[in-house]
Amino acid sequence: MVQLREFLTNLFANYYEAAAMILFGIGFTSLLMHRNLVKKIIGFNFMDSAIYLFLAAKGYITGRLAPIITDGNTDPRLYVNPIPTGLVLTGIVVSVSVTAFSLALTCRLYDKYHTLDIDEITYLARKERD
Amino acid sequence: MKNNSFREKLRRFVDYGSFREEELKLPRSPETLDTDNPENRWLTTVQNSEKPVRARLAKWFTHRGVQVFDNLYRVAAVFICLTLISLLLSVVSFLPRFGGADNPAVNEVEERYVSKAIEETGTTNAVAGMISAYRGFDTLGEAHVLFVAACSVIALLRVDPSERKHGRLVDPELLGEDMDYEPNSDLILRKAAKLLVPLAFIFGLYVILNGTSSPGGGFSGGALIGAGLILNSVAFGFQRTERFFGDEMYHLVKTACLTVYALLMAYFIYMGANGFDDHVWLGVPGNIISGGLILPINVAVGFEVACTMYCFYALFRKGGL
Amino acid sequence: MTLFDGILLAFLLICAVSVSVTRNLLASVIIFMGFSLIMSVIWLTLEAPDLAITEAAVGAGVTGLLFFATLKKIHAIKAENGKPDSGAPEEDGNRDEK
Amino acid sequence: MELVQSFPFITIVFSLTCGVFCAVLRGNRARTLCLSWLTVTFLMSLSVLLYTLKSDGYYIYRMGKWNAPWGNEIRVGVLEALMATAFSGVMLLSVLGGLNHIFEDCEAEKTNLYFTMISLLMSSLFALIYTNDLFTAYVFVEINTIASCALVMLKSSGKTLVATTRYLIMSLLGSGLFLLGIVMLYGITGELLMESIAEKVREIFASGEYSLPLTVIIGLFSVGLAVKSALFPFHSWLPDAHGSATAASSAVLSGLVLKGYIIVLIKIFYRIFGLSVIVSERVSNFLFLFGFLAMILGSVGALRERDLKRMLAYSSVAQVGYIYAGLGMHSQAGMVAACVQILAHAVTKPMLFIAAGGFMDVSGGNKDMASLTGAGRRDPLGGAAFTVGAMSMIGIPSFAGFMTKFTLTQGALQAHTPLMIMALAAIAVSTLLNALYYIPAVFTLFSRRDDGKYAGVRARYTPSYAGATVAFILLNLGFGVFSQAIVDAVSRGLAMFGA
Repeated sequence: MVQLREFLTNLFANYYEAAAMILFGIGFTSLLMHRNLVKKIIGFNFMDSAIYLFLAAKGYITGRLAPIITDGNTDPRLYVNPIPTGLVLTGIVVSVSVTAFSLALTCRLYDKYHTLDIDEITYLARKERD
Repeated sequence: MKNNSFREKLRRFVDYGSFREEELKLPRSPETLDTDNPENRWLTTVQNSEKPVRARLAKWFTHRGVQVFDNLYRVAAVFICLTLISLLLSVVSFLPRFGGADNPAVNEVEERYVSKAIEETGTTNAVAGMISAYRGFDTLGEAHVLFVAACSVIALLRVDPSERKHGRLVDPELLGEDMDYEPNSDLILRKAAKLLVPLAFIFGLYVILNGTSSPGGGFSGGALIGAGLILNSVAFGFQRTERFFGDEMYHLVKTACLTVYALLMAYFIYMGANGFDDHVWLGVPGNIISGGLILPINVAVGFEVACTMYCFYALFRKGGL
Repeated sequence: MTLFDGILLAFLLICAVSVSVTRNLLASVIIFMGFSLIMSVIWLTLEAPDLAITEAAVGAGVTGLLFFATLKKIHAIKAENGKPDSGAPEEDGNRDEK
Repeated sequence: MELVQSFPFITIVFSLTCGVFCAVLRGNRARTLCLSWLTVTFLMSLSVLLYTLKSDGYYIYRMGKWNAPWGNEIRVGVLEALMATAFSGVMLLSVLGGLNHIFEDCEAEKTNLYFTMISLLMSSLFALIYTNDLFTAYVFVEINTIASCALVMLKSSGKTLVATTRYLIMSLLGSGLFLLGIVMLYGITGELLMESIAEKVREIFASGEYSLPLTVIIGLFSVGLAVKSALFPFHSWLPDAHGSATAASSAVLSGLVLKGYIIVLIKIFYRIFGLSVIVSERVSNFLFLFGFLAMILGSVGALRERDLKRMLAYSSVAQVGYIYAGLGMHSQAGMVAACVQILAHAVTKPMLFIAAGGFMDVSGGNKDMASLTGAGRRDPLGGAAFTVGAMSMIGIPSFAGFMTKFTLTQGALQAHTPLMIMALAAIAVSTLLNALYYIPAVFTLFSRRDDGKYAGVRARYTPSYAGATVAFILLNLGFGVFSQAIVDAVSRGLAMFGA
């Protein structure tokens, strides 16, 4: 029982990371399980946003400001960790590129098979080949 | 009849090619065979037993196997994701505290980015300094990820200009009627766009130019300008945007920006690696001309992102710029 | 753990679950755009203004727009508006042959 | 800092620019630009290899004014240079070999985009080989993913679209898990450079503090990159993707793209965690088990296939199983076997796919074995290349494939007994299975009893196809004959590959 309580207090302390991980699970589920292609792509976006939330939460330090040095005071103890922000900036552009590519694929697939259901499309493609 | 000698069987097993229905004069498939005729019944039994194990195995996999796999897949997917969530949550409980000042992530690497940002890269925005100067190679790769995605979307959705040449589409059915331009977008949109589009451009340009001294930079500024372009084409139809931003302009801007960016980075990295001083004036930190190479890099990335975003929209809507 | 952060994170999870639950594609895209706006607010609370601008401009802006363009392209929106589908493209009216 | 030392950086950055220019040029001008740049990168990598062999050590090339933990850096040693040379050479030959297919399969004005994807893929492979920073590896893994999906999709036919979508979805799952691994590792160590992560991991492992997170991180890396490199349980996307793409694309995908992800995994295991941590975490046993299953069931899948290209794709799954079996033997010899298999498979499989493309030309464009009967006689060069490839896959001595099985057996003999028995059994069974589907295929290709449908067709040899097949045969024989020199180079490279 003690372990469970300790587990929950830890989880409560890292609430940003916990929420990010639950979001990651939901995104991973919908990417894996949903048959509708658009839902899959939205699931992928959730999964990626969850990872970036987790990364940005790693860089946050309570009581510190964003790393914009306006008043010339470059004492690092005043500012948040800039590395995760830079990595997430790169990541967001990666997610946009992959989303655009997969949406273009969805359009072409709908053009050809008139359905968004990936299993039906695979069945039609296999039937088309025989 | 075929001789069932071992050599013949081995030859048939070894040599795929000869195993074709018409050569062995076997009926095409057992179902179509009328089994009441005594002579055929004998053939079906021979044919079934003779059919090599591989074909029977393949037949089972393609028909029965798929349904079994399907519902197995559903249960397995739910199971995988629940275990994944619980595993990750248990890992999160062991990780260092959120927001703690003594986390392992707060070390001398991070301190240098903040403390030395101004004197080494000439930027007051430590994040811009980090992604463009310190870790500039990642962002170079980053700009090319967007470029690859733009090329693939072009390859997928681009429709030959000859089919769209003379204004009205040759065959709306061929391209799907959603391709026709927005003939009469309503008044509210046009009035709002008349005000917002110039604002979006100015704000986007501001965000790009001030990338080195305030939050922003190439990607966000470019996306803002891209959104402005899209709003302009939605409100006033594609002809107005095509006048100043057509296919050739898109290719020109994209290639120019990416080449300038790659050349700047190549010069910066080559000089840095070999220890030469690259004589780049870091400018006065705080105002627009600051951050040495970071300003031209931000401008190049900004315009590349802007025209890529518009290109995505134009490709989805009318299959070409 | 301020209340404000809690509400934002709870909203994120509700958005994620509701997208998997709703059957209507248009609704799920709108929910996704809401999700993206909330994400940019969360970036602000995490002291990352760069991400807030980028996420707002790119997440809700361009990605949401591409989803709408896809839905329009596959007539999902037109079918919902109750307008009779003006001649769905016939079965093999597609561009690429084998 | 001699000029040679900055060649790796030049090949990466200017491959990107070559991709940008190819997108703007016309089809055949893009082809000449891309092919000439690939030759230049091959020569540059060769000179880097000679330089590293001569100086017999690795050097750090810092990408910018600041040293490692602050700025990016690439690390060039004998193993990296050898891989880069082999990869660029094989890429050049594959594109040359499949050139006429590229112009036939892609739509007229989209062939230049094909060469864009090829050069961007080349740059991301170089970056994955050389990089010494985890997040740079992630960015170039993304370029690799999108470019390889685009390569499959550029052949305009319905089937490739479906194959690309499934490939893209599985690849996104893989890179999602891989990124989560990087982020968690950053969370507990605070570093992104491989050497400094290794220091922190050693401290953490010694203090036993984050034991569960460390195991989960290793698991995430392995599963994420295994999904992307089509290890056995996650290989469902590979036969469709590699089976339906053009000859040059499936050659590049099977031979090189799968290997890029495995090289990143080797770096993570070898340089960040070190063999001792991997062994104690028992992750390598799972990898060995999956590799073992892949070797057997991949070949069984190939046996079942009637379509030549899908059969070759299934055999790729089996060969990836060899690599993971080598990785899973958690010993130096196992690692050497894995790297040798990466090189041997990179040299052999593209040759088979190019030959398969040639056979499709002479048998009316269909790929099933029935209509390919006697295709080897109609296209002698392709037939010779296919036979050499088949021999090397089966592992006949003096061909490239033999040294893999040889080094793998050496590695197996050093492992502890249960592993050794499983490994030796797997090698024997999979060699037998390889023979069971390659030899009938070669017989069919050269059998005299084709039904005359394509009897009169003679392969009209374009210089690129002929040159590529001959060069592939010589490369394979060269690998086979000088295998001991290559194994020594690989083991020397691996010795300094670690932290």
